Formats: sequence, C-alpha cells, structure tokens
Amino acid sequence: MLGTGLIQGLMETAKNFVGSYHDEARLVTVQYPEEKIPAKENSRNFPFLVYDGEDPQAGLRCVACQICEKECPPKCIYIVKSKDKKPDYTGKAQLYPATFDIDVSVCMSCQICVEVCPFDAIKMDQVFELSTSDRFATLLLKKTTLAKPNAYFHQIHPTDAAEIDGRLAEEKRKAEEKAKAAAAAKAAAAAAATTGTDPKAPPVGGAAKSPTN
Amino acid sequence: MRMLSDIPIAFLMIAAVTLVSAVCAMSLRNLVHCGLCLVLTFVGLAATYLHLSAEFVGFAQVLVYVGAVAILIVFTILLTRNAEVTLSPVSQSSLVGLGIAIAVCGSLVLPLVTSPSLRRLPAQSLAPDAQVQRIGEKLMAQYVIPLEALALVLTAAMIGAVVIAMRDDPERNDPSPSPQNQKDTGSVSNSPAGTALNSSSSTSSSQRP
Amino acid sequence: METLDQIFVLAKHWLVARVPEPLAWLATILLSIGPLITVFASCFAITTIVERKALGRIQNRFGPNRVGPFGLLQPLADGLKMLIKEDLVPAQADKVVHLLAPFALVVPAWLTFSVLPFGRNMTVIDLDAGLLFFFAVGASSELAVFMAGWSSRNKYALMGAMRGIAQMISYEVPLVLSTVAVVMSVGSLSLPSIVEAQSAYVFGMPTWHVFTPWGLSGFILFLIAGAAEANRAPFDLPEAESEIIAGYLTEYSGFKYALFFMGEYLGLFAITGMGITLFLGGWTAPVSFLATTPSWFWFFAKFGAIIALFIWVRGTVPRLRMDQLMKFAWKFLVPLTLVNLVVAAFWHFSGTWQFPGAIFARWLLGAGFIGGAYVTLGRALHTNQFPPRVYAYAE
Amino acid sequence: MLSLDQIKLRIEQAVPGARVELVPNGALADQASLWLDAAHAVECARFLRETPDLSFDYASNVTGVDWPDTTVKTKVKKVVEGQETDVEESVVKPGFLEAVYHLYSMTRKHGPLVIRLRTANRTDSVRLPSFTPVWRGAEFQEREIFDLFGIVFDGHPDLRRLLMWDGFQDHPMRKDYVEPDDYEYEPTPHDEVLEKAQSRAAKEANA
Amino acid sequence: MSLTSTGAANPFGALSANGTESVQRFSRSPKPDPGDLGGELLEVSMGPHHPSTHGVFRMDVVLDGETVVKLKPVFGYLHRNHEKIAENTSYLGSMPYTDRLDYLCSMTNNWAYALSVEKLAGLQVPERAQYIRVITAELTRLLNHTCLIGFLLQDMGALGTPMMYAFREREKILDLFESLSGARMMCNYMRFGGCRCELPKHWLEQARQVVEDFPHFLDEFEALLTGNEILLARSQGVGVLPKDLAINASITGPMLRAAGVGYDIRKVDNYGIYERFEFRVPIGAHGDVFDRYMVRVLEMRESLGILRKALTDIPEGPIMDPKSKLRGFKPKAGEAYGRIEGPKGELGFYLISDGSANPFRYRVRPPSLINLTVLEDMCLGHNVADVVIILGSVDIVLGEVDR
Repeated sequence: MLGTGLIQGLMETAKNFVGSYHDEARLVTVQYPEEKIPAKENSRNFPFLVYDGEDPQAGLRCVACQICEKECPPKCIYIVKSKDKKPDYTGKAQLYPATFDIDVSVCMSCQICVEVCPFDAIKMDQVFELSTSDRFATLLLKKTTLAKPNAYFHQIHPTDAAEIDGRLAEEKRKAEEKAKAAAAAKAAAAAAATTGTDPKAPPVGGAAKSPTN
Repeated sequence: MRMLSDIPIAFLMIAAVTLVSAVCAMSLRNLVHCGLCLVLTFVGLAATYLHLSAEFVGFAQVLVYVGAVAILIVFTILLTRNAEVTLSPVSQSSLVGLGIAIAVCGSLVLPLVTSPSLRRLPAQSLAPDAQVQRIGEKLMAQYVIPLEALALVLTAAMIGAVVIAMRDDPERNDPSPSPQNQKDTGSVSNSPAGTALNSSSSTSSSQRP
Repeated sequence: METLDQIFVLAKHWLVARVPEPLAWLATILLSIGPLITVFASCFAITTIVERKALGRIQNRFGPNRVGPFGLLQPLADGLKMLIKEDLVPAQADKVVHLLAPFALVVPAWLTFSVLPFGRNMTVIDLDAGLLFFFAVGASSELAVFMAGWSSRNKYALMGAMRGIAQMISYEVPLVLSTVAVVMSVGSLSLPSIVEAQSAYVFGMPTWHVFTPWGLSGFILFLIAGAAEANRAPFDLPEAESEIIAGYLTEYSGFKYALFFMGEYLGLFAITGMGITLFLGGWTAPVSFLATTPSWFWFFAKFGAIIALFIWVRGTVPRLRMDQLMKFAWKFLVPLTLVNLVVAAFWHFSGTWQFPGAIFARWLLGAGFIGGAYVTLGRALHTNQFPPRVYAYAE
Repeated sequence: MLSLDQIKLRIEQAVPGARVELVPNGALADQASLWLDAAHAVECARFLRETPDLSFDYASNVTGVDWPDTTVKTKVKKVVEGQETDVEESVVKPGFLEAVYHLYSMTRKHGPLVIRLRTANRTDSVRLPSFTPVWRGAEFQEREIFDLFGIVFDGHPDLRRLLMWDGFQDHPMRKDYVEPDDYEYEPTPHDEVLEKAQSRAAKEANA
Repeated sequence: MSLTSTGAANPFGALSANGTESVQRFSRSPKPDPGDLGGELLEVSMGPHHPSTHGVFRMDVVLDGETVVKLKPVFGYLHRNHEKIAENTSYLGSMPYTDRLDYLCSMTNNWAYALSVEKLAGLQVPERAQYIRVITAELTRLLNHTCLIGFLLQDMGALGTPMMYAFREREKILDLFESLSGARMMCNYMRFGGCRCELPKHWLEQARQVVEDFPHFLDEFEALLTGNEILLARSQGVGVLPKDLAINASITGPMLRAAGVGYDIRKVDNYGIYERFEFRVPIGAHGDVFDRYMVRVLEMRESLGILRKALTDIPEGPIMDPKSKLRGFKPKAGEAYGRIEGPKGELGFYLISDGSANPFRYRVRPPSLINLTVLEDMCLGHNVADVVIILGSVDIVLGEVDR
C-alpha cells in the first residue's frame, strides 16, 4: 500500500535519531580540536629526516645520494650535495646534504622517497597540523625543520624503527669487524713489510654514533 | 478614531494607489511590470472593499484576483518570448481607444450616479450585513441558480482547457515522423546497435554543420 | 491558573491603560503586533537551530555545537553573518522587483499570523472571515516567488519560479478543500469559533476534529498539502538544490536571502498554526483535567510537535519530480479531499443517530469510505504498473 | 578464441583486398596485435563484430600511440677511396600515429584482440577511419585521441576536442609537445618556471 | 538476504515508459508544427559548478519546458594529463598518481596498474598478496557502492541522510585502509609483484569485524531506501539503457549488469585469485536507475561473501615477488593491457615499454568516462530532475573522467 515504505523509512531515521544519543557506533563524529583519533602506526603524512645522536645536523643519516629527489613523483625534494664529507654511522666518509628542502605544498605523501631510500634516512611523519597563512615560505621545510631524532621515529613507528635499528646495528657491527680486520691485516702487512711509516688510522670512531634507543 | 473616519484620508490613499497603479499597468513598457502593477490595482480594490467593511468581498478579491488571476497573467507573460515590448506606447488608434474608454466609463458611471442607493442613508452597522454566513445562505438559497450556472460555465471552461491541453500530447508523441528523421540524419545508420543507437546518433549529427 | 492563562491579555490591558487616551489605539496595535513578531521571529531562530541539530542527529552527526552552549547561539551567528554579507544583485536583474520580492513574501507571511488564535482570547484580529483572510494573504506568496524568479534573470531562478508557482497553485486546491470540511462542520470561518467548537470534552477526552475519520484524514491531507505550500521536503522542488541550484533564491544573498529564508519558515509556521487550529483543537488541552493549564502553552506544544514532524520527514525522504508532484496533487490529493468532504457531511448528519453502537457504525463507515478511496487512488497512481522486481544472477 | 593467425586468415578471406599484418608483442605473447590497413579497416571491424564465432562486440580500450621519427644507425659497407670500410649511416625512419583498439567479446567472453591502425606520418596525413559507427564505445575515446594525438577520424559523428578546450592548438600527448612556459604561472619556491621562461625568451631573442 | 530481492511497484509512474519512446519524442522536426504549442527552447549549462554534477563536470542541456531535448557532456575541467605525467616518470612513480584517478577507489586503481605492469614485466604475485588484494579490492567496492548510493539519494533530494549513513560505514573501511597503508584515501599500497607492506597486527580481526557488521548496515540502508515510494517513483523507468546499446557503447560495471548483461571481469578474466571464490553476478532486467541501485546493493552482498572467505583463507607467506625491484625497474620492450573489474566498471591500463625506466605509453581506460557515452541517450525526454539522478546512477568520479 502507498506509504508503507515511507513509514518504514521514518522508523529507520527515528532509530538513528535515538541511537545517536546512546549508541557509540552511530555517533562516530570526533570533535576534532578537543579530541583526536590516535594516529595509527602506519599513518603517514609528510617526510622527515632521521638523525642519530644529539646533533641534528651532524647525525643525519642522509648522504645526499639524491635517489629520493629523482624518484619523487611530484618532484618536491630539492637536495644540494655537500662539498666535503663526513663519516656516517659505520664510520665511512659520506657526503651530506648541504640543502635538503621538501615543499610540502607539493608533496603528496606517497612514501616513495621512504621506500627507495637505501639509508633509512627519510621516514614518514604523522604531524598534520601544518596549516599556515603563507603558502610559500612556511610550507617549504628546510633541513633544520626536517631533522628529527631517531627517538621520535621510534615513538611514531615503533615496529619499523626497531627493525631498522637492528639492521643498522648489524651493519655497523659488520663494518667495524671489517674495519678491524682490515686494520689488522694492514697492521700485519705493515709489520711484515716493516717499511710503512705512517699507517693511516682506519676511519672507525670519529662521529660514528650508535643509534639511540 | 472618529477623526480618521471623518476625513477619508485612508480612502484617498487607497484610491490614489489604485489609480496610479492602474495607469502604470497600462502604460509601462515591461509587461511583467504591468502585470505587477495590475496586482497592486487589485490589492487597492480589495482595500477599498475592506474600507467599506465588506470583509468577505475584500478577501475574496485578494484570493481570486491576486492569488489566481494575477498569477495566471504573470505566468502567461513569463512564458511568452519577450517581456519587453518595443511598440510605441501611443499608437495611431489611441484616439479611438480614448473614445471607447470614455464611452465605457460613462456607461458605468451614469447608472451609479443616478442610482437611488446613493441617496439612501447608510445602514446603522455595516458589519452584520456582510456576515459570511448570510452571504452563504443567500448564495445557496436565493441565488442558487445563478451560482450553479456559473459553476457549470466554469466547469465547461475547465474541461475545454483540459481538452486543448490533451490534444497536444498525441501530436508531440506522434512516432510516425521519427523513423524518417532517423534515416535522413543518421550518418551512422548502418550501425548495428539497433534503433536506440540510430536515434541517438541522429541527435549528435543534427548539430554538425 | 486563570491569571496565568490570560497573563498576556491582562498585561496588554494593563499597559494600554497606562498610555494616554489619544494614543491608546496605537498602543493596542503595537502591543498586538510587537509580541507577535517577537515570538515568531524567535520561533524562527529556534526552529533553525533545532532543525539543524535534529537533522544532525538523524544523520548521526552532532549538528551545530560550537557557538554558545550546545551551539544554541548559532542562529544569532547566522543572522549576524547574513546581515554583514555583501548583497549581490545580478547586473542584468530587474533591481526594483528583485528588491521587493523578499518583502512581498515576508509581509503576507506575518499578516497570516494576525488571525490565528494562540490562546484563549489571544487573537490579534478576530475576523469573521478569518480563514478566508488566511488563504487570501497566503496566496500572495506565489507572487513573491514569481518576482524573485523573474527578476533574477537566471535560468535556474526562472525554472524555480515556474516550479514554485505551479506547485503552489496546485496544492492550494487540496489545502483549501481539506479545510472546507472543518468549515462545514463548524459552520464558521472565524478561527476562534472553530477552536471553541473543539473545546468540549467527552469522558475527559477532547473533541478535536482529528478524532473523527474525516478530521484525521483531513489533517493528514492538510499537512501534506501544507508541506507543499510551504516548500518543505519532499516537496521542496522550487529550491531543489541538486537540480536547479537554489531555484528562485539562486541570485539572492545576504539579508534578502535571510528574509526569504524567514518568509518560508513563517509560511510553514502559519500552516502549522492553521492545522492546529482547525484539527488539533487549537489551544485546548489534550485531556480535560489539564483544561485549566495555560491555553497558549498547549498551542505552542502542539506547534512544536508538528514542526518536529516536518523536520523528521525532511530528514528521511527524497524529493519528488515535478510531474509526479502535479500528478500527486490532482490525481490523489484533490479527489481524496473531495471524498473527505462527503465523509464530513456524512459524519455531520449521522450525528443524530441514536442506536447503540452508533459511534462505531459511524466510524466504520467513515473510515471505510476514506480508506477505500485511499487504497483505490493509491493504486490508480500506479499508472505504469511496474511489477515488483526480481533480480536474477548471471550464470 | 581463435589464434591471431587464424583471425588474420579469416579477415583476409572475408574482406577481399584487406591487408592484415601481425605485430608481435615482446612482453606478452598473447597480446600480439593485428595491423589493419586503413582503407578496409571499417569493413574488417564490422566483420570482427558480426561474425558469430568471433563476435567482438565490445571495444574496451581505444587509444592512440605516438611513434616519433627515429634515427636508425646502420653500418653500411661502402667503398671509400677504393677501400671498403664500415660507415655509419643514419636513416630517419618516419614516425607515425597509431590507434590501438582492444576488443573483447561480451557474448562469447573472450578477448582481447588488439588491432592497430597507423597513419602514414605524423604531420599532414593523419586521417584514419572511425570505428564509432561500429562500436559506439569508441566515441569518446576517439575524440580523446583526436584531442591529444591529433588523429582525425573520418566518419566520427561528433569529432570535437574532449579534454582540452576548443581553441587549444597543439596535441599534448605527442612526444614532441612542448608545454608552455606559463604552465604553472604561480611562483614556485625554486623559480624553475621563471628560469625556464627566461631561458626560452633568451633563446628566442638570439634566434 | 534471500535469493532475490524485490522492489515494490512504482506508485507514481514515469514520464515515459522507456527510453525509445523518449528518443522518439525528441526527434520531432525542428520547425514547430502549426498545432504545436511548444515554445522556445531553453539552453541551460549545468555545471561546472552545479551542486550535483559530482565535481567539475558540465552538461549543456537544451530544455523544452523541463524536458531534455539535447544534452552534451563537456569534459576536461579536471584534466591534468595524467598519462603524459606518467610517461615522464618511472613506473613506480605513477603508482601514487593512480590513487588520484578515481579517488574513492585507490586500492582497485593500484591493483589495475600493478596488474598491467606485472603482465608487462612477467612478475608473479605471491599467494598472500593476492588475498590481500582481493580483500582490499572488495572493501573498496563496498565503500564505493555505499557512497554512490548516498550520492544518488543526495541527488534525489534526500538531504544527506543516506549519504551520512554511507559515510559512517565508509569511515570504518577507511580506518582499515589507514592502518594498512598509512593513508585513508590515497593508499598507494600495491607494488609490482605484491603489496608494499605486511598486514599490521590484528588487522584481519578488525576487517572481519567490519565485514560482520556490514550486512546489518545494508539491511538498515535498504529499509530506509528500497521500499521508499518516492525513490521507486523517481528511479523506476528513468534513464533506461537498452542491452544492445550498453554492449555497443562499451558500458561496463554495475551499469552494464543493470542493463541485463552478466559480464563481470572477475568471472571472465579470473584475474588474481577470483576463481577460488564463489560469488554471483546480479543482473537487472530493465536497465533503469532503480536497477542500477539494486544491482549495486546486491553486488555488495556478494562482495561480503568473498570477503568472509578471503579473510578466513588468507595464508601466511611473503607478500612480494622476490624478482621485483623498486629502483631501476626496467621491463623489457613490449606492451600489455591489464584490466580489472573496478567498482565503476572495467578499469584497464595499457602500457608500452621501450625498455627504459619510464613507460613509453601509459594509458588508462577510464570506466567513468566511457560510461558517460550513453548519458544523452538515457536522458533524452526526461526531466532536469531525472538528468541529475541518471548522472548520479552512472557513478562517475571526475578525477578519472578527466584524468
């Protein structure tokens, strides 16, 4: 009969009306500035640069290889390589980024830079409250803003960070062993030849720092 | 309150508005404006009735003339091609028109002036005379035949309107010319997707030069 | 209780008595119009916020809850926003008509309230032909719609106006016809006397018209036609947002838009008030032992309930199409109101039946007649006879 | 579904004079394609659509490909100064535009059959027959090819630009399309656009 | 849900009984007959910022009163030459751009692109990744269809109530996507030869919970809508698409099936691992807006079946083909066309490789665009109000139409 469907619909909306007062599943709105949904571990927003140790600039894992700059689909990364080198965590002398800018007004949060980075230097952040009144200046994130400690990385992506730390520690251990072996071999060679006067110190130690946490 | 009714300020205002809007309704260029002025005239007339304590007639005037007749007029204007008329407001036959207007006006005014009702004293109280119930009783008893006759005429008019409106449909939906159309214009008429495709391609081809 | 019931009337008399004699007539007028405007303007404000909040809850949202406590000051914020917004008038628009249109809607809408009885002895002007006045003034809102649509020089506005006028004219017929049954039964066009006719109690229950078969169906028909007359969902075609932007309101902004907005709500309030007066016993209490409670309270309680119903329906149904709307008015509502008239006449004349169980017989016959007509006409609307559909699965 | 060779044979039998060529696919063997000559293409298409055991009634994907002119370097043995030497000679292979149709059958649920049409060159002879009369589904896609690649489809009922605006001049999907300098007219932080425009202007001033 | 679903009879009737009649109605001669009272035609440009064109889409409509006599869709307002961008970036770099084609269904877009590249490069997808793909794709289908129905009802004038309900449920699915891929809409989750990252802990349980709750929502949704007389009156007999025309115009997806063609690429191509799942393909008999609505509702119920099975059967194992590599991915020269049954229809990617790191030709077959081919045919003879819901029932996303 005419009208039954309408009445059924009215009952449905009445149910939702009443339900929205007591049923959590029906009233799903989160009152944003006061309440926030806790970020999920995998959530990503914009990239940041991980550094180890205390000094944000000295501890950057980034070696300015520019792979991310090349692979970035919207081309929002801008890197200028350094003129000099500094040792990385394994003690190997590496370049570092003199300039590392990310234009987050262009960035589309695709995470490809993270995936292609062979040094685990760039990771996805979860900060999203970046709104500013200036489109150009403040949304161009510089190296200083981008650098965040490994501890922070652990905080937002614990599983990922733990795995990477493990891998890096392993690599470092191997590198140290290798360096030691090389040094030993060199020393042995020097000893055997007894002609060497100034065996260069292996590039162990230096600024190499063990990852925090 | 007495002062107000002694000097017919209200009446003069109403009359002025009615007359001015009536003149505007005749003389404005834009048909829609004319229509809207006509509405104002109707409202003024209704106000006159109310001023004479003829409530029912006044409201009926608004309901019928403003609510229905005026709407019909503006609706008709709306559907015509152009609301702006480019004709000069004073045409050649204006003198003839003026003569006719005077004649009509005279024939209306003369009986009014000579009517004995003007010399009759106003009734003690006008309101009870105009009571709705009494109008109804009069209509249903004394004037039942004119009422029914009117109703019949209006019904006939309505049926006529319906018939005219209905005749439009079969002409519009007449399917006979369409197959021809399709063959004539369908540049892709050999396409195999059946009639629906044919007819649609005729639409797209029709707009090409 | 008596004092509380008449508190507004007494207050008015008290105030008028304080005014010097020559200005008493002015004071009377102002003291009648002033409260009317204040009350219904605040009703408008309250309805907007309540509607938004209720629709929000229906849609499982919060609704506005930021301005003031629980968002209750939202109407103030909205009003302020409307006032300070730029008033845009299209360059090609007919500026005078464009300006007059909102007033042509709002002024008649206010006028309609002057005949409604909001409580015992609380009618601004007790006209002998009050009902006629109501419809006469209400009819002029069509003109406002036309003026708005035509003067905007916008195709969507024009289409909205055409839809609006056609709809209002069509739905005026069932609207008036459904009230004729009441007029027939009461024998008066005066609204206070219509309320008086419903103020008796039988076994403690009210004798409202809605408790008769013709009254119930008349009330529902009145609400449906009234929703269409007030452009409420599901009959909000003239402003159908998804089809013709905002219809005749497309080119309105700022305060003029606010006026239109208010005019529409006032129209809805007027229809609601009229429905209450005609069918729900106006200001009378729903049970006899509450009869001494303030009459105006009951009027506004019923008023709120009907508005809530309108909001509820708006939150549920999609919109009809123009031809379906017309078909619904002329092929369903009008015949049904005519049948309703006959049933009202039957009810009136069978009032003299004395045999035991007469009341049941009257109910049975009346309701049966209307129900039969409803089912028949409802079937007749199935012009194309789409059968219930069964969906097959491939393979 | 029949194999491509069989289909080729069938077409050649059914449409006399039609030249069909098999184009191999280096990556996916079962998506090799048939190259139809433009003159008989519509007939062939209709044959493919209407033959009951083929009944390719569904033109799924229609697209254009721009093959620019390629310079092929070949080593040719030449007698230079009475001595036979290997001389590298570059031959310019003229490019062409291509329309690729992926056909499926909804009734027989097989496919895809890839057919290709090729224009003679990329400049003045860019006309191809339209398949829209055969498969209506090609309508917008052929319009898109016309818009973005510049292939003119004869027999298309409504050949207008689809995505670019009507006054647009070039065909953006062609390989040699040069995007305008004011492509991004708002300043970007690295001012690349500005530099590009300046260098272009300087180049033009020099020329 | 029983085997069949029924809708009540149409109480109001329709303007015209079927599409052909409406077409005939249009093709009256352009010169008015002497007895014809038809007045001036009204040309209205609906869009590009009309409230219900689902984005920046425009229709140039010619109206006789409110009846449509001509309708020309105008595209390109959101054109960004996605294909050209993709030809200038690496294979991997296009993956996040595919998210933005049909921005409601990024997972299926990812899958279609990944499928094509896998065909091109000859990559194998491990079992677990296949399951994840099916799960995410079917969740996407649920999400798309609920939203579409919400939008459709919005177009029909239902003041957002069905849309808000749809969005409430969509939220749950988006939450799943976020915890899986890190983003709610722009998932960028699939990779050539598998998926980007392993499922988070408890993800399967959460997904199962969502899938278990969904039928309840669908029942409520249908109680609100399917029997509603106004919806029936508005949608039955409106926008009829004949079967032949649907096939010929390359219509795909629910729109094709509503026209009565049982063609579902999940069944036809058996891509991924769809042959392991039992599901039925609902088809409509009338091809009108109501059928398109009902087919989507029934499809959602079938998807739930697939999801339940996939969520229980999903095996452990790797999620990436060991042969695939992220950097320096250069498939050998050749071409491939891969297609999947997206929620909106056949979504295909046609790739030509010349052996370099960037595709030589990259083409998206956009179901949204191609389904609009018949928009004019469906709308002729109907009202403006019908045009809006017919467009709504086609289910377009302008990101994909204009690319």
